[in-house]
Amino acid sequence: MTEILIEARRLVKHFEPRGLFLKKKSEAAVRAVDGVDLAIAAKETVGLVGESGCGKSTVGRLFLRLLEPTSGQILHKGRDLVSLTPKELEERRRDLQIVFQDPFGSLNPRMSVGAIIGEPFAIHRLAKGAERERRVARLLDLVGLPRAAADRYPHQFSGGQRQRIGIARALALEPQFLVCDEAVSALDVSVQAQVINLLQDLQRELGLTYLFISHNLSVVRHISDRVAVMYLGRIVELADADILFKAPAHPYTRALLSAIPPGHPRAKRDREKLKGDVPSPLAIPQGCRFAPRCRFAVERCRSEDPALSIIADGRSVACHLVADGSLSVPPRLSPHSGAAA
Amino acid sequence: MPPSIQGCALSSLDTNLAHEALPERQSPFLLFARRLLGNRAFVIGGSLFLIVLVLAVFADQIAPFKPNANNFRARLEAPSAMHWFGTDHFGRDILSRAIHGGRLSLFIGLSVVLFTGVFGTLIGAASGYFRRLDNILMRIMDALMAFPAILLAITVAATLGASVQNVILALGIATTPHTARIVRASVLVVREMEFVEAARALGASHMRILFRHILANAMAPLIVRLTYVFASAILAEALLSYIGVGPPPPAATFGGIIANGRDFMVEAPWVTLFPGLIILIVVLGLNLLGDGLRDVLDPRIRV
Amino acid sequence: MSMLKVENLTTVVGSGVSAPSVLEDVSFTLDAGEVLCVVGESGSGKSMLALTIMGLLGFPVRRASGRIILDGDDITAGGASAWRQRRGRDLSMIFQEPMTSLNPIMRVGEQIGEVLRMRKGMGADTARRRAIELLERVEIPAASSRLAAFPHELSGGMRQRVMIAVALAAEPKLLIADEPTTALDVTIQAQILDLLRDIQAESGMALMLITHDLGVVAEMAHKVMVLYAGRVAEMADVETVFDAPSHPYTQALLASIPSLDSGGDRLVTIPGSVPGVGLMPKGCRFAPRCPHVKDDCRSGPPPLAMLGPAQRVACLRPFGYVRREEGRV
Amino acid sequence: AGGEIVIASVQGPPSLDAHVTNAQVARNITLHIYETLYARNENAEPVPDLAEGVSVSDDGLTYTFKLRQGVKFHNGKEMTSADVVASIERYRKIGVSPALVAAIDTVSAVSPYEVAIKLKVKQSVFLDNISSPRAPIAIYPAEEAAKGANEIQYIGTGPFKFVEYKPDSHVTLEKFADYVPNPAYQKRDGLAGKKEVLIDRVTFRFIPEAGARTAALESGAVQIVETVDGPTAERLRKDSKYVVHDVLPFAFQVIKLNHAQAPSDDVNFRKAVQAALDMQEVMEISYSGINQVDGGWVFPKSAFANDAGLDQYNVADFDKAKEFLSKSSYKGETVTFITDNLRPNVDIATVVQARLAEIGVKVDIKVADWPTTSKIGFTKTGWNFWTHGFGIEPFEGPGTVMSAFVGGNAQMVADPEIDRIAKEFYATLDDAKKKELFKQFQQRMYDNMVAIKAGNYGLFQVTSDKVKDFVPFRIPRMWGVTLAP
Amino acid sequence: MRDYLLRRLISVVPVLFLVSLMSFAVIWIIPGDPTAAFLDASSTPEDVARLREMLGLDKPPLVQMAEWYGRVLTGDLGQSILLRIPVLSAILERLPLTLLLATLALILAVGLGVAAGTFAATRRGTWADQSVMSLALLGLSVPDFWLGLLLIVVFSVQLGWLPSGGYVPLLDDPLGWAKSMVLPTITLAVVQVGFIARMTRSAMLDVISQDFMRTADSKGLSGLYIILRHGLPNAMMPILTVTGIIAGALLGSAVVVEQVFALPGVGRLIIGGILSRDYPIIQGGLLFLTVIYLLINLVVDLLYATIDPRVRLE
Ligand SMILES: Nc1ncnc2c1ncn2[C@@H]1O[C@H](COP(=O)(O)OP(=O)(O)OP(=O)(O)O)[C@@H](O)[C@H]1O
Ligand SMILES: Nc1ncnc2c1ncn2[C@@H]1O[C@H](COP(=O)(O)OP(=O)(O)OP(=O)(O)O)[C@@H](O)[C@H]1O
Ligand SMILES: [Mg+2]
Ligand SMILES: [Mg+2]
Repeated sequence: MTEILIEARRLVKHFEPRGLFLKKKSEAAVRAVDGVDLAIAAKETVGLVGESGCGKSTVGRLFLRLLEPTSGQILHKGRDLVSLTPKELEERRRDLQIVFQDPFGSLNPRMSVGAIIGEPFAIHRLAKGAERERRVARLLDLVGLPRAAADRYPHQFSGGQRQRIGIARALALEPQFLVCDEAVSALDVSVQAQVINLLQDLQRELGLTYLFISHNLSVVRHISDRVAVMYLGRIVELADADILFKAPAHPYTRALLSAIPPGHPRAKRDREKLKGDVPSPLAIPQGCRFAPRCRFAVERCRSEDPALSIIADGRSVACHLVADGSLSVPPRLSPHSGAAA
Repeated sequence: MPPSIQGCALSSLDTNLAHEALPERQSPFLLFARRLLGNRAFVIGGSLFLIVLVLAVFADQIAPFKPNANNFRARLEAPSAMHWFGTDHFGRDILSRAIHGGRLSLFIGLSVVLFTGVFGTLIGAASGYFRRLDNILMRIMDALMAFPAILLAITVAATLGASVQNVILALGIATTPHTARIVRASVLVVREMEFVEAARALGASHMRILFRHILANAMAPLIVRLTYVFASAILAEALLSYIGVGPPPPAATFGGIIANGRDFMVEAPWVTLFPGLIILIVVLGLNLLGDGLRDVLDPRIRV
Repeated sequence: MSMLKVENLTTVVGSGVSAPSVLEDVSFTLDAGEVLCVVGESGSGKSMLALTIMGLLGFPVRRASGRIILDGDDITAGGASAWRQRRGRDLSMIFQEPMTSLNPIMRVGEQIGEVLRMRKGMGADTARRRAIELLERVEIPAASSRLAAFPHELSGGMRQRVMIAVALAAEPKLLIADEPTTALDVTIQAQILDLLRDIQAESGMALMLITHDLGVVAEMAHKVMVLYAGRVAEMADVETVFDAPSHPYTQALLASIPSLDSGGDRLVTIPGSVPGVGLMPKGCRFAPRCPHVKDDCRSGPPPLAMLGPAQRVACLRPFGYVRREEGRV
Repeated sequence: AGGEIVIASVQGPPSLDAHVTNAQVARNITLHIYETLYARNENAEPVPDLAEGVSVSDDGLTYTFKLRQGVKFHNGKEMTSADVVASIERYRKIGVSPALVAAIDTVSAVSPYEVAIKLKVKQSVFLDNISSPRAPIAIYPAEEAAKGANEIQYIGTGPFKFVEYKPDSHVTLEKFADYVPNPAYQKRDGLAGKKEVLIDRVTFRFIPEAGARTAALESGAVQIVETVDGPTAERLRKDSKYVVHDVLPFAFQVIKLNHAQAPSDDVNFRKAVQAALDMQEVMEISYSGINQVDGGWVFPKSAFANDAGLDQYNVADFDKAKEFLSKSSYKGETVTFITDNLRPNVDIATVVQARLAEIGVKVDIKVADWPTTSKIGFTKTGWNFWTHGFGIEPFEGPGTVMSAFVGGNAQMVADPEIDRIAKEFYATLDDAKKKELFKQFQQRMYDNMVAIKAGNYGLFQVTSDKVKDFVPFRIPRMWGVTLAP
Repeated sequence: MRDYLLRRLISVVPVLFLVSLMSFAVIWIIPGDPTAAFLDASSTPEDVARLREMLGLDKPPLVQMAEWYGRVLTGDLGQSILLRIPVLSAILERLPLTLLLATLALILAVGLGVAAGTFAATRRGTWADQSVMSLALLGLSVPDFWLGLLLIVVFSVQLGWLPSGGYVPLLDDPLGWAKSMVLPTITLAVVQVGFIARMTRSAMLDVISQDFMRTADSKGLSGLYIILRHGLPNAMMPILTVTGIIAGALLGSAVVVEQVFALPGVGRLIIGGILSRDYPIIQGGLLFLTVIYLLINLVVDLLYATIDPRVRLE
């Protein structure tokens, strides 16, 4: 494996219930992230998928230390981000950036586009006046927006254009690592393609590393080198994109993939229907957290929490049954084999 | 070492993206102004307020008489061509006093607005943004709010003595808690927005985030609130003057003129009637102004 | 005879002759037992179409012209109250946001029961029994104990099931579902779609399913209507749309979606974005984004021409894209 | 006969314990409930009330009061010397005007109907003091007199007995059936005389709003209004349903000057102020239609009235004022005028302010409630002018008027000349000498411009035409009055 | 639900403590003292000092404060210096009138305001909406004490229909009582009617635009039913909040109305206390009003929780 850029070790984030007086002891914390290990190599794209509320965004924010982890480490180039002083953190922040989902909420409506993209230069006192304008213009070029956009305001732009503004802002400090938290989820399909292409072009040109968070599996499949599947605050499977989508190992991954509608009306689909809803992160089940919904679950699954362990093909899976071989990994099959060629 | 962005070749990027049709340049301020001018409540309220403001600012030039010129031979004269609104028991011209009264009332109103605006914003922003301060600050605000505002104002004004500053202080203290709550609520909403997190990710300081990103976007409810504070400050000032803890004589304030006339309500109703009507008009104007601003600033409840 | 026949429907925002339209000249038919999927990007008028048919447009949006014929009766003829009589009984609708579409302070049972009592004239007891049946039908476990639940006590998927139960309560002839699964997770989405298909097949009602997800279309639809900027771009049966899309917009739409099978190939993109209401180009509304645009495209709206037995398209040069750049789709 | 009369008054009494308050509002009510040994008659002279008479020892130090027999308290008990001794002792302990009893050495019961009071020094005004209505030395039953301030039950010997007090609403009194009017008199006479009650009840209702007070009269809810404003009186006078009684003079309007603080410590400055004022304007604006422009320090009809110093009164001459001012140390600083929030007092401050502005004196008016104002007004700093009415003082006579300025009480710096005059005045029993001394006092008041007297003002008491035989006095007396059905 | 109640109750404690602290602060900075109320213009400084000592006002404030807390905890608010009766009974004696006045005004304001606001919201944009809302705005902008004076002049002086003031106990004379309450109630309510009407309208408009209202409409239910069954209950949340605030404001404005109409209520007691420096009355009165205000808000919160099941979860 190539050089690791950033790595999470035993990362935990619990949201404690608030309240100064009257905090009830019995009230459980939201266990949003509950022991995540994830190493990301330079210049690769790791996709992070999972259902709503499983902790994807929290992981993303923890990687940037926008949230304080409850425990665990985030190693960036060997240094634990958690141990950094505010001053050091400010420096590191230039290397680590984020692009958000909401093309409406992620841009300050009171600032012109030029001011938004120039904000990083102002914060770090990197450039002023004409120099700042020049750099903003370059960034606009980079994301394919006309330079004249600098003196317009966010509300005048479409969703796709706004998302490009957000990317330009994130790129201003020339970061190496970019968390894309649902960066294309709010966009229309036709525009979504524009942004995905842009992100891929930028990665190629600038050698960026991405943590690409999405619940849209086909998008993740398209853009990612490796994919991590999260369930209730834990990574349950981590593998090369091709391998994972062709031959999902974890029962949850299997169910997730089979739930995706086929791309074509004639495509057959044999669904593994998942029963019930995702449990609340306030009350994570004992043992394997997927066990209550898992059709393969055995006694051991309900008592013992499986660790993420490496199996064949360099993939990691957190499942007792896969690990001990009692649940065989299916051959590499295409989930929608009937799709039009 | 990754290639620099500044040197990145544009040619390799998706040409589809570049040089799209760009919207007309329009500043949010102009857009906002245009929307405001299209709002009927704002225009009517604004005009009413503007008239009173002009009268107040140019009171010395406009008022037909000196506001404090006594003439005991012309006491309590009914409205006439000479004294449009009649005279009070000092023989002073009510119209002139009302015009000057507008000046003082507006000054007081404006000062209260400033007071509340500054302290409400500081307290609200501090407790909304620094959650550690929230509990203690809000408990204090709760306690202040639990006092009926007008009693609080009377107590403060009566305690510290009747003067313009004390009236401002009293009303300022009485109106600040609610304002702080409004700012706090608004800050709580804005601080969760993604552009704030983006600023944090860029390494912006707390102060920069609070003032440049959060407060700038949390102002709408405050501005609306302040117009209503203005209106209620004018009402409350009138009330304090009426109760006798307002600015001391010979200062002409609306409430003071009414208080002066209340002993002669039946014999000389004009002394109370006209200033009361003027208060009504000013307050109405301000309320309309606030409605207009709210409609434009807070599209959620736009009609 | 068609269950639903929509003729030249135009919906505008505001009053006056020059009021911008959000739907223009939309016509289609839908038979009993059939599923029509309406697809299009955000803002293309999908929800407006649903609300127009339901008669639920709110100020300042209004139906400017066109007829809606349900089971032979023109429901636009009788005025608002006649239309209201139809709702809940002949016409039902499910909305996108299960979080907000249920009254947050009313028990679930009451929200179902109120349709039964007020629209079907059932007594309280019968209504209660029927409500339990309905909850069971939408596969809610422990149905009878759920009657007393408030919406916030249910998960998103459960709420959407309740919405379906409400919509089904009066056994409508036409059910309109406006993006019923967009807000749900894939695994839940799959459950809900299965449920809808089962119920539709079982009851034989007509289903108009609005979505922007072509995967859902592929799975659910018999017929597909592609809307672009308030106009019908293409209308065909589902296989035709996927096998032989004829409108450049439909083609681009299909091509721009990353597929699960293909790897990291470059995606096809459509430049620009959907024009806003009131900013529509004069001729073909897709012209500014269309790679095959010619001058004549801009002169007037292209008619919805019949291409085959099951395909109509509003394009002067259908298939042009395919013909010229064969092999890329 | 019979019936209930409702009187609209401006505000409620701070207390109904007569010993501990000298507020006018309290007096109006307490003098219906309680009586004193001696009381003031129509001409403000002390005459026997509960006492039958007094004999003074030759050395002028022992006063032996003979009590009327058969006087009943409202609790049915008969009044005896024990009650009188207890009441006077109480007053000496907690009475709010200790000056009234300061001269007393001992009080003792000689017999059940005789009380002897021994003085420390001879005092010309002792009977005036013992009969003062200021904070009357009311006679309580001995057991009540044993209680502390404000802790008593309201039991007296007066013609009315206390029924209830609802603060901020009303006080109700009813006719005391066992009351025996003083047989020594044929008719009512000031606060003494024959107090015959012809109605059943009287209620004092407190209505702060002037308009509401008048409205209550006009709607028939009240029969008497304690005071109305000039314009209202003028209007009601034209209406035959009401009788407007002018109680004039009722009080002095005085502008006190602080001699302890610049610039009012300078006599020339004080004279400048006096010279600038137009008393007609001052009085007419504050008490329109019921005032006298009069500079004398006793009421005009008093035997002590004289014209000493009056050439300096009501000059209304700005030139002269400026002349005085230029001789003074005044440097253009702002002068503080304090006043309570009673409208006429505020009006006077306002008029003075406008007037002084003409000669270049800047006046800052501080309006506060009475407690704050009087707190400031009795200290040496924080004020230059203070205006209010002197009601009870001129009523009681020149001695009391003088006492307000003795020892610098009012002006904050003792004026030896005034102190000397007063001392001689209190010590002499010779009327002619007293008059001469008072003349000197008045002259000194002007020469040193100790305080400015603006004029006299009065009250308009208004009664409905149903109220018969009402004779206006300092307090609205409800004895001898009848109510037509 | 019981948990919720308990939590809400406990959260009131710090507020109460702060309020009592503030009422002490007021007294520390207050100039003047109660002696003056007993005294007359020509009293001497010695008189004042004597009386002060007699009334026990010469103790240091901290001692007074400690004593006060000691007593308050046992339910004793002390003695009024002026009235010489226990503060608690002075307040309790006047409370019914103030509460009655405030309640009558609240009922009038809520009844009229909610009806007008709902009416206007359902006819949004029409002339009916505009005229109702203009009236509401007018009501909101009128100075209440001035209105009271006008009402007295018109209805009691000119027309002689209603008394100009004074309180008639209900049991003494029911008709007189009713008459005596009309003008004060109207004066007190006018501003709040406007306030509630506007609030109701905007709350209703908010609710009307929500998805579940469209759901109700899609069920084919009748318009009136939808407004009453689905709309109003949901709009009640903001209306209730406002009602809680208004109840507090009414207690304050009642002071003014009590003053104008000469009614013996708590407000006038407190104003009288302030003006005559009757510390125990000021402290006790403010504390009492605060407690009432907090109670009202507690009730509002409980109503909230009954109407909206989501609140209980918080
Ligand atoms: N600030 C917070 N306080 C309390 N709980 C939180 C907070 N942020 C997130 N959570 C909870 O943590 C869990 C994980 O949230 P997160 O946003 O990481 O999920 P996600 O996978 O990104 O979901 P989605 O797909 O909806 O964005 C959720 O249950 C959420 O409610
Ligand atoms: N009240 C309104 N006033 C003005 N324009 C409106 C109004 N309601 C809807 N529109 C416009 O009508 C157009 C069609 O909206 P519609 O909601 O039907 O789109 P949609 O296809 O359902 O989109 P989505 O996928 O986002 O739900 C949009 O451009 C929208 O902005
Ligand atoms: Mg997320
Ligand atoms: Mg829609």
